[in-house]
Amino acid sequence: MKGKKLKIGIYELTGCAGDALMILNCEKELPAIFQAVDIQSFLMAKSDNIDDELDVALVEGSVTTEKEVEELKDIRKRSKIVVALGLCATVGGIQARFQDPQKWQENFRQVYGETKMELPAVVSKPIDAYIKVDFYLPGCPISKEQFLNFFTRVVKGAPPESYPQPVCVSCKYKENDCLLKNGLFCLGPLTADGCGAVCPSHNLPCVGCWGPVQGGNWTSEFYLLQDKGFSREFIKKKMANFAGTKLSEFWKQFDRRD
Amino acid sequence: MKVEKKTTLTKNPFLPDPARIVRVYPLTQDVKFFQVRLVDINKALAFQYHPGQFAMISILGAGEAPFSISSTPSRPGLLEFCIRKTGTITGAIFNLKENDLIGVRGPYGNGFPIEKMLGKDILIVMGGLGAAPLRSVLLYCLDNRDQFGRVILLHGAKCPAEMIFCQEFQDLKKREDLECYLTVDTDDTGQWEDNIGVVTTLFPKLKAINPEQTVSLVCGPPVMYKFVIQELLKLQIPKDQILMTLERRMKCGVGKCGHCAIDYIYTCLDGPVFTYWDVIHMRELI
Amino acid sequence: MKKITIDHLPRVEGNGGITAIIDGQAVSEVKFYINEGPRLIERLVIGRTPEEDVSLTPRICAICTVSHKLAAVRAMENALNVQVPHQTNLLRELMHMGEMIESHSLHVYYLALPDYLGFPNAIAMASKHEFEVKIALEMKNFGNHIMKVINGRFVHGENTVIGGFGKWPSREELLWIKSRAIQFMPFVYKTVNLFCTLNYPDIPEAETQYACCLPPHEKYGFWGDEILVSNGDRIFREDYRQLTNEFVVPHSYARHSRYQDKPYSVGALARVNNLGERLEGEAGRMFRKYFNDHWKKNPLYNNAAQALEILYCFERLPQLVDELLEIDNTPEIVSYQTQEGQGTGLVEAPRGLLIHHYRVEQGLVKGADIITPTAQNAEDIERYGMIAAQTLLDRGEEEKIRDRLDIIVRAYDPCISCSVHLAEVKTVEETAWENQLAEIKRQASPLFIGIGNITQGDDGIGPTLITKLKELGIKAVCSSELDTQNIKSLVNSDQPFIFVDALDAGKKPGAISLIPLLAVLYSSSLSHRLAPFIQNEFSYSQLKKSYLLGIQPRSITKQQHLSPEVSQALQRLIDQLEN
Amino acid sequence: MKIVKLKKSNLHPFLQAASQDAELWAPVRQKNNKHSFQPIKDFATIDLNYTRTILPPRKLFLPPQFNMFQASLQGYKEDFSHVSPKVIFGVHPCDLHGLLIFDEFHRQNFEDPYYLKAKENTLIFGHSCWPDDKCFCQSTNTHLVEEGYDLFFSELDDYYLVWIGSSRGDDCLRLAPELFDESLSEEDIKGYIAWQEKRNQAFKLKINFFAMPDLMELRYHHSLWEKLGQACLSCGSCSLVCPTCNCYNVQDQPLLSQDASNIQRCWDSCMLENYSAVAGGENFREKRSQRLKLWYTHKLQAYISKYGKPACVGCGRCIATCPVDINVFTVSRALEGEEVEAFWNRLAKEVNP
Repeated sequence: MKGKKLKIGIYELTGCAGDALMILNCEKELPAIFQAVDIQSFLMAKSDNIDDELDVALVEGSVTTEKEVEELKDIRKRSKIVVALGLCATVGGIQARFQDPQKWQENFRQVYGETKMELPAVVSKPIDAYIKVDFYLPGCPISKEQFLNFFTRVVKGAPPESYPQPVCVSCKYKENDCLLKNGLFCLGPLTADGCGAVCPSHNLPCVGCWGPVQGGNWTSEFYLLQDKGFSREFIKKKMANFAGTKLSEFWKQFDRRD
Repeated sequence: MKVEKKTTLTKNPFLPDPARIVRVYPLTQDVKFFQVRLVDINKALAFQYHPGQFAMISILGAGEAPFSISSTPSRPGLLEFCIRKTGTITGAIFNLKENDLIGVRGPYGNGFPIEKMLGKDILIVMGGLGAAPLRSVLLYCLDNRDQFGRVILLHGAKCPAEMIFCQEFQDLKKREDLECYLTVDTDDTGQWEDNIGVVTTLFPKLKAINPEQTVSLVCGPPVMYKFVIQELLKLQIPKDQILMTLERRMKCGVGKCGHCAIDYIYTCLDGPVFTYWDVIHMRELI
Repeated sequence: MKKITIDHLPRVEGNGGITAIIDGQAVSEVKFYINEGPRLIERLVIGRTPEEDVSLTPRICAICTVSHKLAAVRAMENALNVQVPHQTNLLRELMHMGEMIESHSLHVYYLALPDYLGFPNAIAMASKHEFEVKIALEMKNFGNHIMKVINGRFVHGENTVIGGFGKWPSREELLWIKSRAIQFMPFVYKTVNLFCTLNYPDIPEAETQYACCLPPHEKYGFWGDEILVSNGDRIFREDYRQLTNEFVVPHSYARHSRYQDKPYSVGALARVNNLGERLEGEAGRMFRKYFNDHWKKNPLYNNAAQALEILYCFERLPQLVDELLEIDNTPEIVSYQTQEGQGTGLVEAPRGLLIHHYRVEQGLVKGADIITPTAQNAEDIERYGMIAAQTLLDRGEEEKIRDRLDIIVRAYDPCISCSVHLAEVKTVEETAWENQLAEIKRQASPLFIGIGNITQGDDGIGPTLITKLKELGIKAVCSSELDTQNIKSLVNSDQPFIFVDALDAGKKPGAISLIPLLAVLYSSSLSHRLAPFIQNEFSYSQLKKSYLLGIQPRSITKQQHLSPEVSQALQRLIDQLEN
Repeated sequence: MKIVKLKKSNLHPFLQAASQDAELWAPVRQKNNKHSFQPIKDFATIDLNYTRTILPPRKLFLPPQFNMFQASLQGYKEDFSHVSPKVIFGVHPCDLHGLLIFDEFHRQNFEDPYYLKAKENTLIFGHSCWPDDKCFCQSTNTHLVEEGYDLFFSELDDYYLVWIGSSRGDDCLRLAPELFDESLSEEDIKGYIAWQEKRNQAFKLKINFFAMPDLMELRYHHSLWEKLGQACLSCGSCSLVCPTCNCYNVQDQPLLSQDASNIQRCWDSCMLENYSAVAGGENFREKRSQRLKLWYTHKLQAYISKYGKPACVGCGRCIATCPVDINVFTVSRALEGEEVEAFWNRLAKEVNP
């Protein structure tokens, strides 16, 4: 669309910075990105950052300190559209494993002992635990193609509607043999597509790093893996690795039925 | 060896034709009226369609979706659409202004069986955005008034502000050759002079119907069908004379993408107009 | 008190900041902190399988993901006694080069160079240096490409597994890497010349210790089974804790480390300083051409070292591809049956020594210890930051401190998100000396050491106070600049020391200030002749917890009595200490 | 029809001649002894000892993802970059039948130029096969082919009997006539008949397809569908590997620095949750059981009712692919009222005992 350039901010909460890095990894497109929009804030790329009203805020990382909660709320207030960028922002990331506050405390002590930390920490959560999120772009980290397509659509004023599909779809596009069928612990059917089935294309089962796909059949795959000889504990742990907070409802129901 | 072979194909059915928005104005808060003309004047005049057919509209950068044609083929040259803002594509259409370009291809689908309707009484029941496809057939009947028997229009909306073509239909009420009944579920204005209640509350107001002689056309939100059809069946209108037009996801409009499949038919080729008999016969229709 | 805070250091990979507190003429504190919360990665891998571990831990950091992957895989292979074939190691090395090229070129051209040329960012820099910016982007892209081909994707690839690779790259893909590497050579030379001859901003110089992996076979390289420290010490991988000795600091979720109680530095500069003599070919020639004494004292030369390493990688790439292509078969993943064991993996991440250590029991991870380069550098960044800030302050260039600290921290190439245990620091409230003193006393009873000469007017404040304190039964000793015997025996005490002395901080006569001893040591104007002794004999931790109680003198002339203002100050001190 | 003989040792020279100006595609062995049609650079990599490829050959004509055209305010630019001269060698009868169904589908109503152009630019060389425990093409009557190929190679001992199926196929032979033997001996014919007999006996799976339309109708509300829906992973694999599935999605992918978009077409699957969702949120097939029913209506009922033959060619790919054993075989047996040994059945017992 013609007219004024969109004002964009890219923010990093707690995570590996991989999503911001993936934006920098769009080497060929980077000049066009900077030309197409007015990047107000992008700590990894520039010094002269302004925290003002924004059209779109891209937020990566999970919320792990009280200060980040405040920062995030401030970003929401300043932005018309907020996009959760990457697995940490969408589901809380791998660090969202300890949701039980007591367990979290216990593990926290294991690492930091009794030292009173100056910056109070909170249990790791995705950003939608605190603010309304308009779009989700999962991935650990996001993929370049997925980001560029999304970003371009946003710039042109028509963010794409989500059409959720599991990794299996891309996996078949790549003509891989089904690893699950071969008895491997593959999370492809439960994981949102976007990576292009990288792991199965390297003969490795999907670890689930795009987070849960909408409409995934967790119950069936759970029993299927059990049917293949994996232990219940093992399945539960492996399913939890990249699912963040998004499976809590499923486990509640699942455990109740058990 | 030389494998390459000269292709025999001439027309790519997936390529739209550029069209210019001639007029655009809001019908309700979330529905806008678009009048467009194909840029190529010859194509514009050659664009022949039946009431009830649809076209694929594409917006650069947003995508393509099917929309019923609301204008009547009896007034050629311009195409009209009523579009409700529900998603990305319609959102992008909403941002367009007069003189902007869109892509149009079509017409697609079966449309209403006008030949079978000739000489018959036409009972049109519409609710909400159901007015979009049925306005086409209504205007067609009115433009060819002598070819049809009675023409009856029942139109319902949630409230006066949400009635699509409210003014147009109010004006039509003055016509003596049209039995026009309007209703709103609730009147939040205090100014509404017509009926208040759901669309089925209009049925008792109808003058006696000759069921064998009547073709009924229905379109509206999914919840409306059940109740309206009950009324029509009560009037003893034969099941294959109750026509309805349906909405499905479509990516091609030409029977290839598969999204609109129901049993073994494609809504885009065999529909979107179906009879109530089809509906009973093919369980997935509504 | 004045505080210079650079919150959100821009253009470091992740969010971090550095705070310097300036109190009169002294920099009282420098804190390097990380604006991220704790991720507890070492805890969340507990109970996971080794395979899950090597998939999860690289998520610690996006830019060092390959190094983390390699460190984790090497640690697990050591723990589980898995021997991979030579060819697998060659391919791993090739992949590692990809990360070095990607990270170094991003760092030198995009994060550091704009500083030196005075641009807010690389895009702005592109207007004047379009060619460099474009080719550097392509070089970074090439590094990414190598990682993608071998590890499956740019960031967090999964193709590297315990025992080998899920899929081996094709001959064509390897040959492409080789030919592309050769094409880049002219630009690589340009890069080395640019960064080795760059007019770096003038910053104070100070020596430190450097640590890195010791590669085998007298070669330069990025992994090994021993750590080499610049003092010549060699530490076997399983004894890595001799080097790291991590401890928690309240201002950061990244634990800090010191070797033999002294901060140390890791990274490209550490490698080049410790191993530069081993560089061969063009990289060796360039090393001999450009290396000089400044490299050992000035962290900004890290950029030069990175440029040298880019050259090293580009020279090594074609050799690696040739070696890989000599071997025909592609090895299968080495399987293992071992269920128990522990082991350590040492790898050089682009920004320095990275250590993963695991204990595996019954096929599951029971213990994990991950020490990242930035966490190891944190102490040295704070130490050096203090030296630099104090020196600039002494030179009357206070306005430069902010900018210089920014550049210095960036030169250390911190990958902040890679600190496994992470966070940011709440800025310290300004505290009055009375409260500060009370706080020190609350934690441990300090030993007061008076310095001064009672025949020199207000310079007698030190000895005078000590005499009074002794009368009150408070532990205190006297010392003079030249007589260090009194305190030599105290050097290894656990107590915090508080030196009492007249201190010209440009304040009103009689003003009292309590300043960390470190600030005084690095300050030229405040330096006592005692300073070299303290610096040499005291441990870093003792220095860190010691203070100077300074009283602003009115005049230091040959006279036996204190001025009235200083006498009043003396009384205030005694009142305070009596409580 | 003309039939000639080709010594096996002459195969590679013939393929060399036939693919002079085209890209040769043939089955290549992948991990786990699975096969895939791949472009061939080295004839040694061709592996004809295969039963089924993971994806059917339709991927050559309509690739999983390709651009249909570029749209801009200036107009539309067709993109046929997926079309190039190809020779595909080693296609089994079931897949040839799959392509025949595809031909018909893409010709009827509106012609699909993206398929037809690619098809017209490809020479198809079929190849005989031997059934495994998942093949049931005999039941779909697709184990033999009469059309849909340019040449068809029947493998016998050390030679092939080559059926010439088109004028272009005939032209091919003329490129290297010295490689072929035009006269067949009595032994050759007897050898072929014996092979054919033996192959007919080799089929293990049988499905009564012509009972299916009725059974689908009769069991429309059967609890079977709920059981299947409970187990289905909605991964889409069954439809993506099916030689007769054609569904696709279209995406508008705008270019960042121009006012233009690539209109991309990619394979879709009716097993995906949003497949039948319309803008505004209405989803006509929210439940997995509804989506499965649509697929099986297409495979087992609709096509047979309409064309007298099933839209299934018996290739066994759904059997080889579905991780939870929902496939044409288990579903048809279950429709017949049999208790089948399948994960979905075990799950049903576990979850609702």
